[in-house]
Amino acid sequence: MATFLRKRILSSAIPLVCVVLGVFFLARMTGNPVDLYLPLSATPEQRAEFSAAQGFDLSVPAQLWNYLVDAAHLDFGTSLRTGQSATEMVLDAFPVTLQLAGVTMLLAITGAVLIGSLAAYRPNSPVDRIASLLSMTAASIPDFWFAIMGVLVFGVSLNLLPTSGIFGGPEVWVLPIATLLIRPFGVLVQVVRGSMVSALSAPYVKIARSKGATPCRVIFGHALRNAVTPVLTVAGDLTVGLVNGAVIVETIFGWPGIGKLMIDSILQRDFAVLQAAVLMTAVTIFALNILVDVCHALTDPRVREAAPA
Amino acid sequence: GSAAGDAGRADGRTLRVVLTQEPPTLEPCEASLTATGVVVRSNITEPLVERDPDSGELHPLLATGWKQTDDRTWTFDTREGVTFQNGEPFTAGDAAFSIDRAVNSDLACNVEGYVFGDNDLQVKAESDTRLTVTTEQPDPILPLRLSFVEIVPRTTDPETKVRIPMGTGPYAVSSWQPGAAINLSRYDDYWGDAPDFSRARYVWRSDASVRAAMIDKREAEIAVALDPIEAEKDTTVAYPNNETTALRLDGREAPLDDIRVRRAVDLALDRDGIIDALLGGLAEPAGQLVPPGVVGHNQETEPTRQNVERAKAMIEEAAADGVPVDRQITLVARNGMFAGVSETAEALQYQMQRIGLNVKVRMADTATQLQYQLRPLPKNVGPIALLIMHGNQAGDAAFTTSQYLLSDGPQSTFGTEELDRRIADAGALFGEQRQKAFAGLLAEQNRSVVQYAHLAHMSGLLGLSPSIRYEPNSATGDEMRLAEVGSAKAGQH
Amino acid sequence: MTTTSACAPSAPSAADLALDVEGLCVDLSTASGTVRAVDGVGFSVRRGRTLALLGESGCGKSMTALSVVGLLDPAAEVTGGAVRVRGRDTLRLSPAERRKLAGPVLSIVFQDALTALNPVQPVGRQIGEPFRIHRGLSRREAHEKAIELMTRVGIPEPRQRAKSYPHQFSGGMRQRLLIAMAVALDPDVLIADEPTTALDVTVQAQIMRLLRDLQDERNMAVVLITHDLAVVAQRADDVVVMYAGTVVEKGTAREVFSAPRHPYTRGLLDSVPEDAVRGQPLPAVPGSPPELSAVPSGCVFQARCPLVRERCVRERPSLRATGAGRSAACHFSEELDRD
Amino acid sequence: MTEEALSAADGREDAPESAPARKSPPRWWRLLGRDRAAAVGAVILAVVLLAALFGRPFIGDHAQRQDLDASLRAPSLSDGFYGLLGTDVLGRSVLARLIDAAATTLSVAVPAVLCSLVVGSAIGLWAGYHGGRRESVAMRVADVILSFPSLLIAVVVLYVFSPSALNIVLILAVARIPVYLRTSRAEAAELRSRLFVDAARTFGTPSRHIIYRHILPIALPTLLTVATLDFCFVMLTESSLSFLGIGIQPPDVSWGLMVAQGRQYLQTAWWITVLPGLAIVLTTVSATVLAAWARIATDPAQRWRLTLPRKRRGASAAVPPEMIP
Amino acid sequence: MTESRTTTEAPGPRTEGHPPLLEVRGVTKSFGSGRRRLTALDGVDVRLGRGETLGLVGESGCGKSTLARVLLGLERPDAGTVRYDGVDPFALRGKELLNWRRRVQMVFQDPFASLNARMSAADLIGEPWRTHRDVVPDARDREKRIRELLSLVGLRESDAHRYPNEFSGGQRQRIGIARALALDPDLIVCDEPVSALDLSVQAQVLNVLAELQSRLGVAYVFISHDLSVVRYISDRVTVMYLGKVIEHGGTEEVFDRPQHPYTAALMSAAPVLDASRAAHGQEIRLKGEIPSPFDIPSGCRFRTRCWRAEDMCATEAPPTVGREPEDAGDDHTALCHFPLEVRSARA
Ligand SMILES: Nc1ncnc2c1ncn2[C@@H]1O[C@H](COP(=O)(O)OP(=O)(O)OP(=O)(O)O)[C@@H](O)[C@H]1O
Ligand SMILES: Nc1ncnc2c1ncn2[C@@H]1O[C@H](COP(=O)(O)OP(=O)(O)OP(=O)(O)O)[C@@H](O)[C@H]1O
Ligand SMILES: [Mg+2]
Ligand SMILES: [Mg+2]
Repeated sequence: MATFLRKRILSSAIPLVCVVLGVFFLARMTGNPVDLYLPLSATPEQRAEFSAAQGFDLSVPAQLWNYLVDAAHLDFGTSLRTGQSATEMVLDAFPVTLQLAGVTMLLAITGAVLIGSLAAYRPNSPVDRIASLLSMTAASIPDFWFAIMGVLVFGVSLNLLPTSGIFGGPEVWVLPIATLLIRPFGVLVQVVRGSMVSALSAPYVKIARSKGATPCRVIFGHALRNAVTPVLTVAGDLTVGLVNGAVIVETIFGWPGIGKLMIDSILQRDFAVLQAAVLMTAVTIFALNILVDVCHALTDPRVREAAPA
Repeated sequence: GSAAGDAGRADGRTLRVVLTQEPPTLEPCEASLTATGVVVRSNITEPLVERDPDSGELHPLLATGWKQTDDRTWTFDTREGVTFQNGEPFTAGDAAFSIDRAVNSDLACNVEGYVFGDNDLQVKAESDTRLTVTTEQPDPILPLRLSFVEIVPRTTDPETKVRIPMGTGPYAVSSWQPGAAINLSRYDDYWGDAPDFSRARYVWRSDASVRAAMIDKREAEIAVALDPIEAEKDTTVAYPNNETTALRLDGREAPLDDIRVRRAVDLALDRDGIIDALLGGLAEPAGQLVPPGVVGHNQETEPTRQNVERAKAMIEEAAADGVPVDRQITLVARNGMFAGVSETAEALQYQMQRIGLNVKVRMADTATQLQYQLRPLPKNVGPIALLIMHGNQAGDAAFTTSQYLLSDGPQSTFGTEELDRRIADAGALFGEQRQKAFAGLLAEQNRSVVQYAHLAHMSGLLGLSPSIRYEPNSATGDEMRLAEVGSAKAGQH
Repeated sequence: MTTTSACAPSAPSAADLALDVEGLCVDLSTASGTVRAVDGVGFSVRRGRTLALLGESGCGKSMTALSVVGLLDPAAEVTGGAVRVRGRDTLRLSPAERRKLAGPVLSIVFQDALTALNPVQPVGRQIGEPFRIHRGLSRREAHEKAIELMTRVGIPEPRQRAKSYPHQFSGGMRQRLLIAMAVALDPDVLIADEPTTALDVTVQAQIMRLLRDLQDERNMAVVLITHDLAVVAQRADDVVVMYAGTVVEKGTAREVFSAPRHPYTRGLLDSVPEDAVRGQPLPAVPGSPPELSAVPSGCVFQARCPLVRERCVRERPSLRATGAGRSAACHFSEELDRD
Repeated sequence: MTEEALSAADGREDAPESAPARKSPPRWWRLLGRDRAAAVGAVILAVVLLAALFGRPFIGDHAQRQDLDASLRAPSLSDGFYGLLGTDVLGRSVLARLIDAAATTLSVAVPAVLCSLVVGSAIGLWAGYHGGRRESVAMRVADVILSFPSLLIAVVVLYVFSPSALNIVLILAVARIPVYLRTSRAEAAELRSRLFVDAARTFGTPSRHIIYRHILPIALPTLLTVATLDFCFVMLTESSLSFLGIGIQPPDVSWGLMVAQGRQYLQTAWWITVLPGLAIVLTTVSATVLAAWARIATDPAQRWRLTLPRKRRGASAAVPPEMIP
Repeated sequence: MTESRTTTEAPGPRTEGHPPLLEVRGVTKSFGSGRRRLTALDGVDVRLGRGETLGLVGESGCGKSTLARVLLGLERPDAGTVRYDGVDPFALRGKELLNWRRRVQMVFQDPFASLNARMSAADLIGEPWRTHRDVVPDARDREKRIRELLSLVGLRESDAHRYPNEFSGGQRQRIGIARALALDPDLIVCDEPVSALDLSVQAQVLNVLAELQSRLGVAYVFISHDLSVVRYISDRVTVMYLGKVIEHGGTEEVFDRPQHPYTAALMSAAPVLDASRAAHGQEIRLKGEIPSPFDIPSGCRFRTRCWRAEDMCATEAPPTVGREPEDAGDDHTALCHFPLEVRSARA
């Protein structure tokens, strides 16, 4: 397992570097941020001064070199927008996103496993049809719609939940999580159902039934662990989506997460923050991929055994 | 309970304000940025003089009086008995330090570029209560410019920008929860009248419907920049926000290089229709770049009335003269410029197309739009009709003309020598003469240049909880004075 | 004669029968319509006895077995007949009641040992599971029982091996694990569907010995489905020969093998390569069984039968007694004796 | 696309029958009739497709015709055909715009999904089949694309170039390639060790033919299912691009743009945003249902499910219901 | 059916007169790495002449299928050589490889997994022609040929349009055989082709194989668990145990006079139909389990289960005893310290 992890981490290093370099160059293709930060009436001298101060007058390779040298000292620069250290901003924003994504995926996976299994147990039954229809709808609802409807209905009309914000008890989590949840949930129900249907037609399920196992035992004792592999993979991808882009939820509900930070820094051409944020999410995503692999290994002894090879 | 929400409980002592975005910083020298200024100005820090948003006159604030002592020198008397929030007394020395820091330093403050250009000032504290400011050229509106400089204590870092400022204002920053909220508390030794609310709390939501919902739900007392769609509610109040929208027509490219085409565009616009349908009826049709109340506003100029037939005729005439009227014009607008901007762009496009022009819309983000707005203007992009929104917070048309009308003004595409000369002359004038000169200038642009097809003098829409009293004015968007907000039930605090 | 008439259940028979199948009919939905895959199959086994189910591949043996234990594919549906164990017709039980029988009364061993074990569970867990389901034992107790069973079926070092996963066992061991699981609760009836087809002879012999020992020990009735006539000859007390979904001959193994009363059985016995001389063609039954969707209305074997007459085309022979405890479905079964 | 695949499958079934004894398997449309949900889905998709193909000439310029006096009229029967679904804030007919938008939406979503499907699956199948270094390189490339904030790519491309429909298609396609790449790689890696692949190798079948003949047909239903989900994702992403102003540019209109623009009227004029949203939901759900059906209908081992009489497909089989896999 | 045969003569040099059709020497193949290294084949030698049948028997997991895959070029051996008419198939490329492919076919052990479930029987049988387009160039001929092949293996013509799931195991296996026959190969490696078949069909299939051999001179490598089948069909038999060939010889020789204890045990365990015959042959019951292939016993690998094993079996690798293949005629060799019936030709 240890060698497996080491190898996996090493093989992630190159793509990680690619991502960082890619972001660096892409960002610089979006133009000089000077205009954004100086007043409209700023003079050419002021512009030149600003560019020089921020190092934008250097050639891109020179900028890259400076960036890498600084990054090697764990200095990812300061934000043009706020003047704060980029690292600090990213570290402030990241836990919020991580919490949101974590709780959401936990709920989505649990719910999807329950409902997807129920649907898969009797394909074509009313339960299956309703579950499928609902999950498909959930997967295709525009999320900002859902969010604003939630605010208007549960926040204002019914007065059950706060409209937005991060301070307060568990109730502030409800709407953001629900909004984030719908799509992953819808997708996962479908995936669980699909892989469950095939797991349930495997010979070992027949054997389990021949032992008199109850449906519950058959599903959760036997089929689930076999069916979970594609579910884990898809869940991993969906989590990547959440880590990278809970922008809508963070924007609407005022959650200061990484998604909002990233889109703000893109729109504001705040390169240092953007680079730091992408680095952070990329590292997380690679960690997540590794986690998914580890989960595969944990659920399937065959994978575990193949790992050191 | 569930009703509390993020902005804290409605306890009657905290004034909760919901903004559109988190201020990037509270650095006072960046206060000319709307997002920063709305929190900082006149709440945390104060300038020497302030401009009355309604009359445009200057009132004393930290300065009690000022006069021009020679061509290039102004003398200010500073107020006594004022203390900073750290307890230190305010002196002319602090004022000199603040002006120096904002205008002459390497900080690249927004205010420097915004109101002072590349001219440095010589600032000198003659005594604890007297200050002289010397400019390189004669500057008749120096006090107005100085009304943008927020005064900070001498102990402020002159080398780097601060995130959390100290000032003489009625409120001091008590905490900033990054990304979530900024809390202010009342400064008890404030030299002026004590504000009603002992605390204030800013939060931000970028979605207008959420901001509106927060007012409905009593999660906030004040919400800024609501959608016009909310205007009917009795919890909202509209105010003219000194912003003026217009289409800037790039007169260097065919077919916009033909004045008949530009006139036709001006005639094609259905200002009333757009205002009623898209802007909630909150704006006023505009015939010039500056709204009433700003020095230079021309009382006589009327907004152009839509006349599709005449516009069509003019286009046909131009076409007959060989003007390539079917060349595609790009109508560039910025997302989030105001509520309903993309619909407005579509309406403008439709109206321009109706008179026989070929128009394509391009909605851009801020950075992209700035490329089109500022010199050096992009090349090889064809004829551009740029939807601009000009802020007149400074209250003087000099800021407008030098930017928008000068042939090589940073935000102007072309002009005439005649106009340039008159702009230079008008800038040196005072008082009534100044007003007249600028008013004439604006009329002249409509007559002979038509770089701008004016659209509307805009309004802001504020959501106000019934539990407070507040009268917004044209400066509210940039400078929301919490001290002016009162509790609806007197004596509740 | 219609095919459905055979499916009517007849009167219940003696109670000492461990398993009594009567007139079992199974319909199969295929893309081109519904076909009858099992048509009026009936047989019974007493405790301690072994019944072999023989027949062409695809003649419906597995399907019969699966309907007995209630594990049919959803494509297939039991449309008639009765399966009686302990005097109750399992086809008419509720799912919950049927589950109570699965394990302690009826149990099955499948052919495909490679995939029949859950790949992600330690085998000890799987073997102990019947005890947890039916006896309500704790996890630890079930584990102990599993180790006992593994010892019984001859897995070396069972305590360590119980924690291993199926892929860590050889085919023969896996098959033994399946058998261990099936006999865990001393079922009345054990159905073994080709339990040794994939195994080599030494292992096959081992498994067969194991089955016999277990049967002796626990006095089970065993239904053995296999193609291997030699295994049948060695192991079975009774034989049921199936062809195209119907039973064509029944009787004791010794009698059927020594004097088959159906031309198909006869052909089958002849085609054993054991005594054949290399270079000489094997005496095979020519042709292939009828398609399920086109089973002829007369005798199902008519197309391949050396004795076929006009009557065979007209009339389907019913299973009739041809001796003590023997029966065959052939109009001319007597003629076979004369050869 | 699905229908093409089906008719291909159908064609195979229609190969000359040598034996009259055997009934030919049911034709695909009969199979479709057996699954009511899929039939409804097919009808909805057909309507959308027809609207997209022939809607524009039919509605003329009604989708663009503004009338600021008729702003925000509620759906009503009295305002003629074009008033059936109300008007938007510029007084344009929502019905006409929905029809107009169908064409734009499909012309963005379908090519985007197809591009990523084709490119992603091709690379994925290739990498998965060959394994080894090729596989790990392909996977790392997928990792890189996946962990790239796709919005950044969008902003860059649409900034450096212009926000044309083609660029939007390209961006969406590139951003979604890893999804197909991973799915198809996993499938191919699993399938490459199957015996029938070995069998094909013993005939000397070239790798590309093995991939095309043996691996693709099995992976395709899964990929199609992913594609239908993605179809929806692409439409929603396009809507958020519109929201950032770099999506479809007016006067063109897409459902995503309508949803994004109309959301501020959610409380006052629900029809502007709810109807296009509904169109997105209905289209994707229909596509998903149809994909699920196609998955069964093209799989010979599953096809019987569709031939069952309806009542038996559910829980009422003689086999204990819980025994249905 | 035979026209194209002459053109497929193998190119390449011929050594010492007529090289056998197939010659395998010292083929070793292992899977995995490090601790989990499994040696599936360990220095296997096999010879097969044109038109001959080689029976391959052995405990399950002893490497028979692996050997078959090596013969088909599906696995590359770690060491050792494979020669067809003196030509190394692993060195072939392009057209030559394709030609070779056509001469060697395989029938797989698992009839469920070796057929693509989405192809009809006709497609499956005709699949090789899609690569080898010249074999049956005309589409109408193809159909005819498919019908021929179907009836050859005892399936109905109407089965052509059915899918694998609609066939029983035996029927599927026949499709597999028909597919292997489609290219008229020189050699068919049959990996337990009849173990899923019932007797009457098995007889048909065996007859088909035998007839093809006599008509076309096809050679077979015939892997089976069913010793009676092996005995019936093979000219020679090779017995494997844990990746090594432990006995090799003419069929009658090996069956009637096994030299290696394992072979003897194998023969005795085979059930026989005739109950009287079963009684007089004493069954040898082997003790213990097959050792793990990850951990092969030292010396003689059979010693852990052998009733004749002595101390030296654990330390020394067993020698080859018996008549070597060079001694023309009925060679018979075994790998054992204490063979049951030493008939050394060297003596
Ligand atoms: N899902 C299915 N669809 C169509 N036909 C099927 C299906 N399952 C089984 N059959 C057919 O039903 C018949 C009986 O099958 P069954 O598995 O019982 O045969 P069997 O006697 O066990 O054969 P074998 O000895 O090969 O295992 C066969 O002809 C088979 O082709
Ligand atoms: N690709 C592979 N990776 C790892 N191990 C393998 C692989 N293929 C085969 N083996 C191992 O090699 C050994 C020989 O396998 P092989 O399939 O050749 O046996 P066999 O003699 O054909 O057995 P059976 O009679 O059961 O078919 C077995 O232990 C098997 O587990
Ligand atoms: Mg069977
Ligand atoms: Mg094998």
